[in-house]
Amino acid sequence: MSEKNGILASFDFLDSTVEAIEELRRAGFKKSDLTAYAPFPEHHIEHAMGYGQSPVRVWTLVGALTGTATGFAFTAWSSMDWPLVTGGKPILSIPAYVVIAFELTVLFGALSTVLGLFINSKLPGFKPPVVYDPEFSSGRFGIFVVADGARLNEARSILESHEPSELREGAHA
Amino acid sequence: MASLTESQKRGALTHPDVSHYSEVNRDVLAMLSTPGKGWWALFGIAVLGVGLFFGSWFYQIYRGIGVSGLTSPVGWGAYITTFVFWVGIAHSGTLISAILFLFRAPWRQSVYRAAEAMTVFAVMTAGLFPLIHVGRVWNAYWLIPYPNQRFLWPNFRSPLVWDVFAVTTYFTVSAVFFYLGTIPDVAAARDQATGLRKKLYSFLAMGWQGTDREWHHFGKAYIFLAALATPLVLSVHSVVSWDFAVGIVPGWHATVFAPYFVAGAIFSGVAMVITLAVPLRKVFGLEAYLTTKHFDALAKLVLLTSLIVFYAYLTEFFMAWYSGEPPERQVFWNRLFGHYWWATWIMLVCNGMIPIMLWFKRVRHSIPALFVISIFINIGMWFERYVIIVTSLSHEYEPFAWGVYRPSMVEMGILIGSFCWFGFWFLLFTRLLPPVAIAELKEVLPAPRRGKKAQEVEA
Amino acid sequence: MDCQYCHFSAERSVDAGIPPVSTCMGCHLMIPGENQPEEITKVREYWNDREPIPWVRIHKVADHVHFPHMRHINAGMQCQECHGEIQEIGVLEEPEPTWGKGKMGWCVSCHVERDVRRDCTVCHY
Amino acid sequence: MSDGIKRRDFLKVLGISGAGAGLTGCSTEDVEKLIPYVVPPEDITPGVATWYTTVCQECAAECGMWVRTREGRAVKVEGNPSHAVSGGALCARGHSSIQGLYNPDRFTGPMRRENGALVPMTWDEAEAMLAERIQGAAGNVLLLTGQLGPTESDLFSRFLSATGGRHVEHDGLADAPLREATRIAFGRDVVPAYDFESAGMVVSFGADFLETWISPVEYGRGFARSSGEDHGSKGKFVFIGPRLSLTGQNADEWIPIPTGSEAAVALGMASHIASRGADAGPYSSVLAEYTPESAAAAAGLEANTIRDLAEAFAAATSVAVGPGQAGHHRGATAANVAVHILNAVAGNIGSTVHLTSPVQSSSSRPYGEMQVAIRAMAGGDVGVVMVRGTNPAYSLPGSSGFSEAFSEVPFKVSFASEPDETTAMADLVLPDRHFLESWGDSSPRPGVFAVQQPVMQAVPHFDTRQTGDVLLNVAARVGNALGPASTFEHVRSRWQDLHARSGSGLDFEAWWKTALKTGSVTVGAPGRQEAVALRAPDMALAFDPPSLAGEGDFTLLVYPSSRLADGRHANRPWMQELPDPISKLTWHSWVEMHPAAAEAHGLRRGDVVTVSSPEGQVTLPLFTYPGIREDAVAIAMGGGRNESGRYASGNGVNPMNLLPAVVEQPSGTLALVSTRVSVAATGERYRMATIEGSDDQSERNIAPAVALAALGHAAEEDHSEDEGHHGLQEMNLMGGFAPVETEGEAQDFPLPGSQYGEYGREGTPRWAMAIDLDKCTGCSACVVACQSENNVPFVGEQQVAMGRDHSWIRIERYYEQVDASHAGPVDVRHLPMLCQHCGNAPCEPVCPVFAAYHTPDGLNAQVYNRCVGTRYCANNCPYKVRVYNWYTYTDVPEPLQWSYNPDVTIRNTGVMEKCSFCVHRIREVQNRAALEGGRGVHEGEVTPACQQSCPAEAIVFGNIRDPESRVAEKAHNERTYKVLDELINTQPAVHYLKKVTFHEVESGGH
Repeated sequence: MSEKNGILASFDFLDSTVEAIEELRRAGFKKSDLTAYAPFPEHHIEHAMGYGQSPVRVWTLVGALTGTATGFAFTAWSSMDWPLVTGGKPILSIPAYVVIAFELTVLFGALSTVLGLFINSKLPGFKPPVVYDPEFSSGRFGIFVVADGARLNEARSILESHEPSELREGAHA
Repeated sequence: MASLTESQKRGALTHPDVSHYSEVNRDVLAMLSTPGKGWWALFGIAVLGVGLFFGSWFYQIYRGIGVSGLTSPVGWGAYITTFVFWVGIAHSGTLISAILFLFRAPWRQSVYRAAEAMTVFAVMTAGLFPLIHVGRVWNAYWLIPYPNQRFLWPNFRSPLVWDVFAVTTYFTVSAVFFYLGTIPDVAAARDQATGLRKKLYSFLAMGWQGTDREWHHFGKAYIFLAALATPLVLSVHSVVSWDFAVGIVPGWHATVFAPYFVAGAIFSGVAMVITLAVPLRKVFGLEAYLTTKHFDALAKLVLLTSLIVFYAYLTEFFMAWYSGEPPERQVFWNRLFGHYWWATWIMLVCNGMIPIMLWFKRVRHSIPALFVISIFINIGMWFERYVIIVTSLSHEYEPFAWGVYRPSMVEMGILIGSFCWFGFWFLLFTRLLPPVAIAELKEVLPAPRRGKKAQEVEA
Repeated sequence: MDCQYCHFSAERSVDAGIPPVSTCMGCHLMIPGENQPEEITKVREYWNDREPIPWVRIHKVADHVHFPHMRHINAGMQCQECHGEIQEIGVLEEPEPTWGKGKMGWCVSCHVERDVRRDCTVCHY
Repeated sequence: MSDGIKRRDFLKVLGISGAGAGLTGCSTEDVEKLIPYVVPPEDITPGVATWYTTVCQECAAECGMWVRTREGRAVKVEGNPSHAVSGGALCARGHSSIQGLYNPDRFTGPMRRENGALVPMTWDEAEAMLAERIQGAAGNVLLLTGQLGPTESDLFSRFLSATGGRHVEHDGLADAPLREATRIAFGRDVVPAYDFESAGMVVSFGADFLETWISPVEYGRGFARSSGEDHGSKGKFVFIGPRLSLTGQNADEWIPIPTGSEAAVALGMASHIASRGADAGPYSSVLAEYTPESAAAAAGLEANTIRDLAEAFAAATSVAVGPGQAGHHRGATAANVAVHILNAVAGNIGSTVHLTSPVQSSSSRPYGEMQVAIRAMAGGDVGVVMVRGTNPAYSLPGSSGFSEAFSEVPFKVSFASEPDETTAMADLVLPDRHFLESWGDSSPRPGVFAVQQPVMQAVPHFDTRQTGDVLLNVAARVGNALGPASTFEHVRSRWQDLHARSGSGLDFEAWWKTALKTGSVTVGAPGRQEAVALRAPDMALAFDPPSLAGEGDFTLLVYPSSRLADGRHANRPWMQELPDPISKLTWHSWVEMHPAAAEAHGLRRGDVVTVSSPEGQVTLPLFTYPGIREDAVAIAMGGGRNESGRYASGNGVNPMNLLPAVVEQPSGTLALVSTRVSVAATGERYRMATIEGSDDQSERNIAPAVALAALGHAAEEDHSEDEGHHGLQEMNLMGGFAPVETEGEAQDFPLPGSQYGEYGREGTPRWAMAIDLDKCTGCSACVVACQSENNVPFVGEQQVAMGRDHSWIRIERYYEQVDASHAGPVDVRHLPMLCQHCGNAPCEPVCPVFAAYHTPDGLNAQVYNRCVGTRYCANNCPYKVRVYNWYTYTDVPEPLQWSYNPDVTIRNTGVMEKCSFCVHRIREVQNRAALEGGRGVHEGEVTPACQQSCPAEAIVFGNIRDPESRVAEKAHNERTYKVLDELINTQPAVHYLKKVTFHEVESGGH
C-alpha cells in the first residue's frame, strides 16, 4: 500500500471524537480516507463511520460447513477403504461419525473466522506506523484523515474545532 | 448523543474506584513489572515439580507401564482420573469467557483473561495424560489420522479417537480465542514497554493499532468464536464422558453421563478459578477489579453446579437400584461400603455437603472461606472421577476376576507434577501477558466526556 | 538355475530354507567356478571342516509378520517379485529388501491388486 | 515384537551343535547369522513341525507323548492319541516337562565337590573317578532311584550284580498300601487297574484320581465319559474323606468323615451289601462286626446314609477307590483292604476293578526299604551311594534321619540334572539327560510297551550324559563290561526279544519304526478279565481309626500337590504360576482351614500362621476353605525347596518337616497323615498371589447348572428365555433404526450391516467352541497347554499378587454348595474362562487403532504390533479375559526361550493379548489345505491347544456354520448357554453346556 499523507488528531474525550468524525463525514471525507483509533471497541465511533455487517461471518459459515462435510466424508471413506468389523457394528457407523463431524465443524469454523478477521482487518502488519499515538491503546481516541492541499486545511480546521489534545501531520501506511 | 449504556453504568458500579482508562493500563501493566520474591519462590517449586513430572514419566517409559499400580481388572486409574480432572478444570475458562460473553454478564471482564489462560494450560496438561497412560507411547501417533504406507486409519467408532478430535479442537480453539483476546492488550503493553519486551509484544500484537476497521471485524470475529466455543465446551466433556458411557462397564454405562460430566466440569473449573483468583488478587492488589461481587457471582455458579452434580450422584444410585441388575447394584453398593468407600465419601462430602455453605451470603462474601471451600471442591472432584473409574472397573460382571488397584509412587509423582506443570505456565502467564483484560474493562467504564456532559453523568 | 534348488522348502513350507553345505557340494565337488573361485574354495573348506556356512540374513520380514512362502510360490509368484532380480546380484552387501523396511503397504497393495485376503490375521498373529 | 528374544531365533539353531550360543541377547540391529546344516536330516523341513513319540516320565503313569519339534528343537508336548494311557491328552505336569528340558538351572556338566564348591570336570575324569570309588567300595554300593522303566531297571540291576550293591527304588507318590492290600486280599502283588469309564457309580474314599493318584489322565478321561451327562443319563460320584480335593469337588455328594474312618465306612457298606446275600468270603466275620451302625458311629454319620449309599453302590456298575495318598495314615493298608472287600461284595472285581491287567507300579515298600538303607548308611556300611531320579533329602521328613545318614557315606554321587537338596550334599554330580533327550522304554500295563526316544539332540548348553550310559562305561572301566555299549543298544536288543514274542509279520526294523511312529505296541496283552475271589488275610488287620501323634486341635493332612507333586516340578515357573485348582493360589504355600474353625481361632484368610507339630513348625499364610473338616488342616507337598533352582528356592514351606517318620505297616510306606498340629497366628498378613476375586457368583449365573431331573422338559423354559434376543435393533445408514436379523447365534456373524468386503464372502467359516461343564474337572491341563502353545509368559509371585496374572485361560471356581458338617450334595462349579470371541465384541469398537477387530472367519483378533496399549478393550471386556504386558515378561533366562513356539509372535511391554483360538493352527491347516489342491478344511482338523490337551474331552472346536460339525451339534444341546449373553448381547462364539447335578438347583437362571 502506498504512503498517504494526512493529519492525525488525538482526543481525550469520546464525544468530541465522535462529533469530529460525523462532521468530517458531512464535509465529504470518504470512509476510506478516515481512520479512527480507540482503546476499546467503541460502537459510537463505528456507527459514526457508518459500518455495515462485517464479512467475517461468511468466513465462519463457509469454514464450519466445510468442516461438517469433511468430517462425514473422511470417516466414511476411511471405513470403506479397508472395511474392518468391530463389535458387530455396521462398516458405516454414522452415529459415531457425528462426533468427528461436529468437532471438525467447530475447528474449521474457528480457524477460518480468524483467517477472515486477519484478511479483512489487514493484519498482521508489522511495519511500524509513522504517525501513531501510543496513548491510543491507553486512554485516547484518534482520527487520521488522508488529505492534502486544500482538503488538508479543511480537515485540520474541523479537527481543531473539536479541541484535540494533539494534532500532527504525517504519512500513514 | 448517547448517554451511558447500561453496561457502562453497571461497570461503573462494579469498579467504583477506577476513574480513568489510563489507570487500568497503569494497574494492569504494573503486574508485568519485575516479579517479587513470592513469585520466584512459587516458580522455583513449579520448576522442581515439572522435573518430578517428566522424571517420573521417563522412568515409566523406560521400565514399562508396570511401574504404575494399574492392574487387571483396573486398567484405568489415576492417569485417566487426572486427565478428566484437568479437562474439567479447563471448562470454566471457556464458560466464563465465551458463554458469559454471549450473555453479556457484566462481571466477567476482570476474571475471564485469567480463566482463559487457565483453560489453555489445563488442556495442555490434560492432553499429556493419555500419552502418559498408554503402554506404548511411541506408537500413540497412530491415533491421529494421517496418510501412511500401511493404508491404515484410526477406528472412528472408538471414543478415544473422538477424544483426540475433541481435545485437540478444544485446545486449538481456546488457544486462538485466548490469543485473539490478548492482542489489543498486548498492543497496549507494547506501547509502554521498552527493549526486549517491546520486541516481544510488537511481535505478538501483530501491528494492532486499535483502528475502527480492526475493532469492527475484531468484534464480529470475537462473537463468532464465542458462539463456536460454547457448543464446543459442552461437546468436549460430553465426549470425555462417553469414554465411559460408551463402555459396557457397570457404573459407566449411563445416559446421564454427558450432562453430569459437563456440570461437574464447570463445577470444578469455577472452583479452580476461585482458587487461582484469590492469590492473584492479593499478590497484584487487584481489589479494585476483583471485588466481592465477582466472587459472589462465582460462588453462586459453584452452588448451582454443585446441586446439579449432587443430583446426578443421586440419580446414579437410584438408577442402579431401580435397574435391578445385580452387576449394576453391586458396583454402587461397593462404592458406598466396599473397598473404596472412603473415596466415595470424600466425593460426596466435598462436592455435595460442603458447597451447601454457599447458600449463606456471609460465606459467599468471605474470600478466605471461598478459597478453602474451592480447595475442598478440587479435591472432591478429583475423587469423583477416581470413584467412577476405579470402583466400577474393580467390580465388573465377572466376580471371579474382581480385583483392587492401589496407585503407585510413580502415579502420585506424575499427579503432583501435573499441578506444577500447570502452575509453571500460569506463573509465566501472569508475568508476560496482561492477566486482566484491559480493553474490555474499559468497555464497562464510563467514557470520558467533555465539560458539562461529563457533569451530567455525575448528577 | 532354479532358486528352489537350494532354497528347497519354499514351495512346501513357510520358510524358504537355507541350503546345507552338502547341497552346494552337490555341484561344487566338480565345478571350481570361473568368476570367483576363491568363494568356492571357502565353501569346500566348510565342507571339509564339517562346519555349517554362517549365511548372513539379508531378506527378513519383521518378527510379528508371518510370510508363508509356499502360499505365494503355489500362487505362481516368482521369487523375483519380492526379492528383486536377485540372481543378477553377485554378493548382496546392502541389506535392503525390495519391500523396504517394514513397508506393510507393499504387501497390502499386492493383496488388494490380486483380490486376496488382506485381513490383519492373514500375516499378524 | 520383543527385542530380547525373537520368534525366529530358532533359525540359528538349525545347526544344532554349538549354535545355542548364538541365541543370547540378539537385537534387531545386529546382522543375523543363519546356520544351516552341513548334512540335513531327511525328516526335517524348516518351518514345518516334526512330531516324535516318546513316553512322559513326570509320574509313574507313563503317558504316551507326542513332541512337536521345530528345526530340531522341542517346543511342545502333547498326548499321544494312539497310546493306551494318555489317549491323546496330557496333564498340566506333563506339559511342563518342556520347562524341565530347558530349565536354566540344569547342571552344565559333570562336577565334583571341592571344599564345599562344585568344580567342573570332564566326563572322562568323572567316570574314572566313579569307577575308582566303586572299586574301592568293595560291593558296598547303594543305588537310590525313583520309578524306572523296564530296560533301565534291568540295566541297573545288571550293573549292581556286576559291582555288588543294593538298589532301593523310592517313589514318594507310589500307592504301596494299595498294592500290599491287593496282595493281602487277592494274593496278587499288583496295583489294580480301575475302569471308571464303565462305572455308573464311583465312590472314592479319598483317592485323588483326577490329580495325582496312579494315572490321572487316563482316569480323568474315563471318569468324564461316565459322569458327563449324555442323553439324560449320568454316572454318580460320591466322595468320602476329610477334605475335598479337586477330585472331591467333582463329586455329586460329599461324606466328610474323620481321617482314618474310611475302613469303617467301606466295611459298613460292604456288610450291608453282604447282609443282602452277597458273598464276603473269608471276611464275613469282619463284616458281621462292622455293621453300618458301628461304621456310622466311627465316622459320625447316620447309619442310613451308609445303607442308602451301599444299596446304590450295589445296584449300579460301580467302583470304589481309595484312600489314596491323602489317606496314607497308619491304617492305610487295612483301609485299602476294606475298599477291596467292598468292591468284591459288590461284584466289581473283573468288571471295573482289573487285577489281570494291573498298573505298572514302583517298588512295594518304598519307605520301608529306604529305612533299611538309611540305617546302613548311618552304620557306615555304604561306601558309595548313587542317587538318581529321587530326592529323599527333601521328600522324607527330617526325622527320618536321611540327611544325617547320607552325609555319613564317604562318597556320594548324584545323577540329578538340576540342583536339589540331595545333590547339595553329593561329592560327585553326573548330570543325567532329560527324558526328552534320552532312550528308554516303558510298560504301563502288561502287554503294552512304549519306546521313550530322544526327540532332539541334548540341549547344547548342558554337557549331560544318560545315567545308563555312564553306568555302562563305569562297568567297563571296572572290568565288568555289561554287554551293550549304550542304553540305546540295550533298548534295541530287549525290543528284539519283544519283537520275537510279538509274532509280528514285519521284520524288526520295520516293526521298530512303526513302534517309534505310533508310540506303543501291544505284545501278549492278557485276555478277558476273570473275577478274582477274596482270600483270607495272611496277617492281622486293624480296621479301626489309627492313632495320631501330637496334641494340637487339628489333624494335619499332607497331600501331593496337583501342580508340584512331591516337589519334583517345583522349579518350573509354569507349575509355580499355575493356580492351584482348589485355592487358586500361585507360587507360595498355604494352609487350608475351615472358615468356621478359622473364626473360632480368630483367624482370617491371609493371616500368617504358625503350624506346629511335635516334629517341628512351619509359618505360612492361611487359606479358608469350606471343603475341609473343621478338625483338620491341610498343606500341599512341594513347597519349601531350598537347594533347588531360581524358581523354587524360597517359595513356600515343606510340610514333611511336620511329620514324624512313621512307616505304615505292613505296606512300608511313609504315613502322610500321622500327626495333629496346632495353629497360631503371628499377627502378620500376607498378600496372597491369587487369581480369585470372589468365589460367589453374586446372582450372575456365570456357571449355571441344571438338575438331571429337569433335563428333557427344560426346553420350553429355554425357549421363553430366548425372547431377549428378538427385537434387537441397530442404527441404519439413513438414520432411524432397523431390526437386526439375528437371534444372537454365533453362525449369524456378521450382522447385515457389516456384510461388506471380505465380510460378505460366501463360505467363510465361523470358528466356535463348546465347553461341557459337566465334563470339565478343573484339572487345569488346558491352562498350561495354552501357555506352552502360545508363548504366554509367567510373571512371578509379586505380579500375580497385584492381579497381573497372565494366562489366557482361567479356570473359575464358584462354590454353590459345600458343607463339611454332614453328608450331603456338593456343588462346585468349574468354568474355563477364555476369550469368548463375541460376535458383538465390546472390546473391539473401543480400540482406537483396530488392534482389536473381528476377522471375516469370526475370530476376535488382537493384532499385537498394532496395539498402542490404552487398555480400553480390557476395561470393556465383560469376561476379563484380556491380559496386558505390564513389563516385557518374555525375556527369560537362557535356554528357556527355546521352548517358544516359532509360529506365535512374542509380545513385549505395553501390548494387550488374549486367547486367539490358536489362530496360528487355523492358518497352518488352511495353508496345508491350500497346498492340497485348495481343498476345504475338514471338521476336526483344527484343534486348539486346550482342546487337544483336555483329558475330560470337554472342549469341542470347529466351524459352527457347518451343520454337521460337532460344535454345531453341541451348540444346540438343551444344556447350552452363553455366559452373560442375555445381559449384554455379546453373542459369544464359546458355548457352555451347563453342569448337571443330582440335587435341585434353581435351574440355569437363563
